[in-house]
Amino acid sequence: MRELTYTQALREALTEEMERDPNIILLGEDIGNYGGVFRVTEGLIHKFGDKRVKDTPISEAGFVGLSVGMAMTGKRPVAELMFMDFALVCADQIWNQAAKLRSMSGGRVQMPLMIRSQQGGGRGNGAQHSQSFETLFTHLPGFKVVLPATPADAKGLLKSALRDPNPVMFIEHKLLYNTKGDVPEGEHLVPLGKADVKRAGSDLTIVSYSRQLLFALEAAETLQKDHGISAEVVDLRCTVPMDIDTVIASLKKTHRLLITHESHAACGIGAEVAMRVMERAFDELDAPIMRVAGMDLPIHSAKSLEEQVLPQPPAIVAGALKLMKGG
Amino acid sequence: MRELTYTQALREALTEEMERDPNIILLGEDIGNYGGVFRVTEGLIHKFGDKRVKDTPISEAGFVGLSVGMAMTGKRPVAELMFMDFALVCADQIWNQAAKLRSMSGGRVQMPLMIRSQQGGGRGNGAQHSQSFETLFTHLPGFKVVLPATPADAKGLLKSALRDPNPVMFIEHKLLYNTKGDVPEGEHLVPLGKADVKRAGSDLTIVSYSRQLLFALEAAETLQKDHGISAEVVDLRCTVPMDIDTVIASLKKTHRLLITHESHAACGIGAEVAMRVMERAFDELDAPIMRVAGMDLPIHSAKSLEEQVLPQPPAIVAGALKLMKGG
Amino acid sequence: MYERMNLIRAFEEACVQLYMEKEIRGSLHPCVGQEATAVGACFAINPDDYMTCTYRGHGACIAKGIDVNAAMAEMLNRKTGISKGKGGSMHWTDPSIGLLGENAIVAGGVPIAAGAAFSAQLDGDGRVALTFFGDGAINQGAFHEALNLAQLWNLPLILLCENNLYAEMTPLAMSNPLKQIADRAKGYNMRSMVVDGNDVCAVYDTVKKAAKFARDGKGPTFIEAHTYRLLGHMIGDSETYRTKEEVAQWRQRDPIKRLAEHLIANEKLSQADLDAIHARVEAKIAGAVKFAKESPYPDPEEVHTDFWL
Amino acid sequence: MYERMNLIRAFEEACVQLYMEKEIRGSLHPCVGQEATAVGACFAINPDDYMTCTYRGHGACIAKGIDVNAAMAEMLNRKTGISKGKGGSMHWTDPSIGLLGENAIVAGGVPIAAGAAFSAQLDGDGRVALTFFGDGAINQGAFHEALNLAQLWNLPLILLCENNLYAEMTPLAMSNPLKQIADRAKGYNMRSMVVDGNDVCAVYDTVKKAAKFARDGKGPTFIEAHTYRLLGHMIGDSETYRTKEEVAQWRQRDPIKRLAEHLIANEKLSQADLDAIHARVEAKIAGAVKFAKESPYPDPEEVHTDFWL
Ligand SMILES: Cc1ncc(C[n+]2csc(CCOP(=O)(O)OP(=O)(O)O)c2C)c(N)n1
Ligand SMILES: Cc1ncc(C[n+]2csc(CCOP(=O)(O)OP(=O)(O)O)c2C)c(N)n1
Ligand SMILES: [Mg+2]
Ligand SMILES: [Mg+2]
Repeated sequence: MRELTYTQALREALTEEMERDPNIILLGEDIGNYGGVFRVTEGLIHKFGDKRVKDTPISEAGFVGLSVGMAMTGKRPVAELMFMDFALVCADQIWNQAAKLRSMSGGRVQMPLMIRSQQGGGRGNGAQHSQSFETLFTHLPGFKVVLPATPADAKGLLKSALRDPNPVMFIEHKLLYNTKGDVPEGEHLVPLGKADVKRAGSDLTIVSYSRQLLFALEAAETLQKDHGISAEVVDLRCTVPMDIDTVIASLKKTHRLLITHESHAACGIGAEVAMRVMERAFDELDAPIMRVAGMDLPIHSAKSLEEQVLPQPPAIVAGALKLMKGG
Repeated sequence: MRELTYTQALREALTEEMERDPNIILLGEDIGNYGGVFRVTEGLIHKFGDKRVKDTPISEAGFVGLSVGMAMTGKRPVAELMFMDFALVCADQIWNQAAKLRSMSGGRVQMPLMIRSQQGGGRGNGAQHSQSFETLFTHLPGFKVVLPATPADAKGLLKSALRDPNPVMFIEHKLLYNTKGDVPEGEHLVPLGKADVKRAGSDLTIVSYSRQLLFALEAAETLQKDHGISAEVVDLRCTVPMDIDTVIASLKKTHRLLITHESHAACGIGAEVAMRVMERAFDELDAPIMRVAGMDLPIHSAKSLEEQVLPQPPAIVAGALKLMKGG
Repeated sequence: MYERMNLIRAFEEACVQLYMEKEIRGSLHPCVGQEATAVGACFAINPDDYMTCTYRGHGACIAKGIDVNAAMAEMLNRKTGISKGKGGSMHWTDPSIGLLGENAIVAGGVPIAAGAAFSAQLDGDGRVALTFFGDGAINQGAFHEALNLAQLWNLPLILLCENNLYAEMTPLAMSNPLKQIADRAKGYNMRSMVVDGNDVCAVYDTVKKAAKFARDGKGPTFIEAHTYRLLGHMIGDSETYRTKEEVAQWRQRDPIKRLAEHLIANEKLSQADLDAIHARVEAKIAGAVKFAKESPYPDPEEVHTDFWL
Repeated sequence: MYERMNLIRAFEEACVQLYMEKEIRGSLHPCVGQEATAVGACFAINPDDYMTCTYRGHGACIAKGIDVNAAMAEMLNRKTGISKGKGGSMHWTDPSIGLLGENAIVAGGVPIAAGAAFSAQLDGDGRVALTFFGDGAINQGAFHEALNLAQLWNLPLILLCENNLYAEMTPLAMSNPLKQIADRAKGYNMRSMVVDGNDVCAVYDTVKKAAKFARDGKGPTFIEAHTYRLLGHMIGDSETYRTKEEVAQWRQRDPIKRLAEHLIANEKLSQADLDAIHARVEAKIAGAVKFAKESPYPDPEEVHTDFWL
């Protein structure tokens, strides 16, 4: 295996799948000639031509809407939103159209459509360019929701997602693009909806995904080093379908559960994981489930404030210590 | 006190507040000359003129965007979305602009803006005209979220909301408009963020709001009559701010908690209430918190299917019985 | 075309009846009075051409060839409905006739049709896409973005605006500042045409031209069709926004009446011929209602199907 | 005007420097080369007139009269920043000078400015609203809905499109099908004007006319100003989408250079006079950087303030 960046892994997955499936068409702003502001689609227009890699005007509702029509007529469109925050200018086409048309038609149409985007804070971009929307896609039914944390998962999940017959929201993180990791060559497929134990442990279970997963691993190291606490870290990888079995399997070993995510706490993934665990494994809990999530506030630009709104590794450590005391 | 319909109570609140505050301007589709398709604004254009009651084109992003600018320049706009589902065509102005501009400006601008809409299913309108979005407004910070279930609360909460300096999402329910109830005359103010015990009980606590609250009360009667179970029913009334104190006070009596709402289960209000209760009152729970919520599916048109997706009173009764057995 | 227009009229009138009888849930937006636009347009394109329309699209769907039994069953939310009872009145969808859906979101179907046109362009199969929308839809953002893209990418798309003078209860003058709606196309450097939407032959010719233009690779055309809905926006509409006189005038221009007169005057058809057609239509609709009423409601298990694949 | 244009240029160049030094977080979108549009437009309206602009709006904000110390402090996310360090580069907001915000969403500020214009119309206070946006913004739905409303309601609004030939890395020809952007106004039956955006006097005169038109109750005007950003879309832009020659040509048309030549040739100013101005500007910016760097970061408690009232 060779080391690739998260960006390279994504590009490799797109390249391999576009070679495999001629119906895959990419649409987005500056993804063609320029190669994408985050470089994911770099070079693809030269390999596949400007019919399959379409530079669009700044018309998200337009090109996501076109993608919906394309998906119903034999194509597999992949619409790129440069920033996840822009899902709000095309929300109708995403949630009233793409997410519902198959069901409303009684299954008469297919909707093999993907939206790709990157989200998250940590760069001081301010409240309109730092948001995370996996919760919206999890609450409003219709999309599978994929959030890879590592280059290997980025490739494996993207390849699987590009073969999935359902609408898929593929969510990257702006601060993961330059991370490196071993990535299998060729046919590397990671199934959608299977969580992954990224670190084994025995004292508590930490559930996370996307960039926050790296913070969880960092916190787990600190817990081990400084406090002799052994944390198992579960990477949810997808919030739809949500693999609660793997979470409960871990909980049965540790009997303590902490969930951490960058997105806002209220009605977030943490609350949903907690609810499902409580429904199925209440008696396994030796302490109340702990949530370490983004504050319910806009994401400020100043570093000193942004790092409070978005939970950093020390906040996870603090939460874990509280959890170990509690119950 | 006289009996009014929910619609009349809302109209009375709008009328009184518009008389009190000349800066209140209503904008929306068919709200003026026609009086609104749900009749809430009937007659207001004749009382206040077409400068304060503006009929708009079908341009939600346009007139909600205008409202944002108006709110920053001394007005108190009240933008009506005919159906909550249409929030998705103006989502950027709602969540990227109205919800954030005050914070992003470091408090330099004010945003006394209200969006009024009606939501919910039960009429067979299909998946694009039956949704409930309080979860979106609760997850993405910036709006207070108000969901009256009774005519008296409709008036009292709307009057308070029209005096609140923050953005407010005021959510009505299409199947509540014709419900009747006693409504105090004149200055009747119900504070935002205070839950209300709509029925006293001792065996379990049922938390709900909006139309589902009526289902909860109906279920409580059945539980009493057919099963001798005494349910306390708490009306959350607002999901932001969320009054967990009142929920926990009730839980301390009953030690069993069921939350029911019409909107989708995943990452919903039920999960959030459960999470906050667990964080603060885990030891009060004699059984896992029970959720009876909308299925994570588009809302079908056929009655036989719609009534499965949207939980009916019998589902609440069944959940409560399970909850009483459990733990 | 005359028969199809009558079929639409009879279908809608049957629906109004059924709605009164509480057999139909949700809202009903009859297209009575707009049949010429629907039939003229759909007869001018091919069966395999793509189409999207709106909650007022029953006419367009029937004109495109939807099975009226399945359509009526959908109105009654039956298992045999075109969408298995899951979509109802506003979401008829049938790719086998190119129908990519009615839509309950104003202008929601416009970018979708543009996407189908893009597929056709990529496939080079000579198909075109036709999208119906109302005079109120031209003020939606999605409409704007779709038109800009359609012209920019030279898509084989026909944009058919059914200008019936009102958006719900809002008259034209209160929804846009244009002298005529077709002027909106100027903002995209797009070709536009205006046609009497109650003259089925005129609509047919206009759409034929637009379809040829599109198939020849010359791009989209914006068509403004002047028509009128003889019933309210939906059942329950008090119609306080328009006068009885105005409605009466438009009844004079009833497209079916006009076509009947034309056929008798110029096409040597007799009243008897027309009555025969009316009888066939009545029978067909009666059969559809019977079929629908006798069909079962969806099974409870159906709640989970047709969602995840 | 010359001094203000230089102030903008110096401010942006200082920001580029600070960005390189990693003193500035987030993205930086310099408006170097577009100073004439900003200054010409803002000098043509009153201090209490409303304005919105974009992430590339530093020039417009400085032209409208923002305190450069507070602006620079905001770039460095300091407590003394115009938004207390909470908004950063893309969200300068100061109602005391009529500035209702830059905006990081393309076209997001256009309906907001229309709303301010609507307030002015309701208040009858003779104010106008000016909104800056780019050539790429005309393809957004919010832009469309705002223009339709502005014309329909005859709002005192000036729509100023800074056509700098590129939307990020996308050239004009790939984002819209128009011969000239001003043609888009035709779709709303809206008055439009085209101006050389690098000629500050021409911009001033054009916006003055539009402002008078608006104050006279005649409604909105769409202005297309031709200009060019001499730096990349943002720091880090590889600029592979344009040639060095093209940039060099536009450097010849540098609006500051042009104004300097004009002042010396026709206004009898000497190079010494200009140098004095340059010195004042440099001092002012140096002072702003010093002020910003010496200012503290926001206190941790500030995370919760300025949100709920
Ligand atoms: C985005 C959106 N806003 C509002 C509505 C509510 N609505 C349904 S039909 C309609 C009027 C549409 O008028 P027009 O486009 O002229 O079509 P017509 O009904 O006249 O055929 C409105 C406002 C909607 N369905 N979608
Ligand atoms: C809705 C939305 N889509 C995409 C972006 C990303 N983006 C930021 S600036 C920009 C280009 C805008 O070009 P233009 O309107 O010409 O303004 P300019 O940057 O040239 O001044 C894009 C696509 C955004 N901020 N908002
Ligand atoms: Mg109409
Ligand atoms: Mg530009």
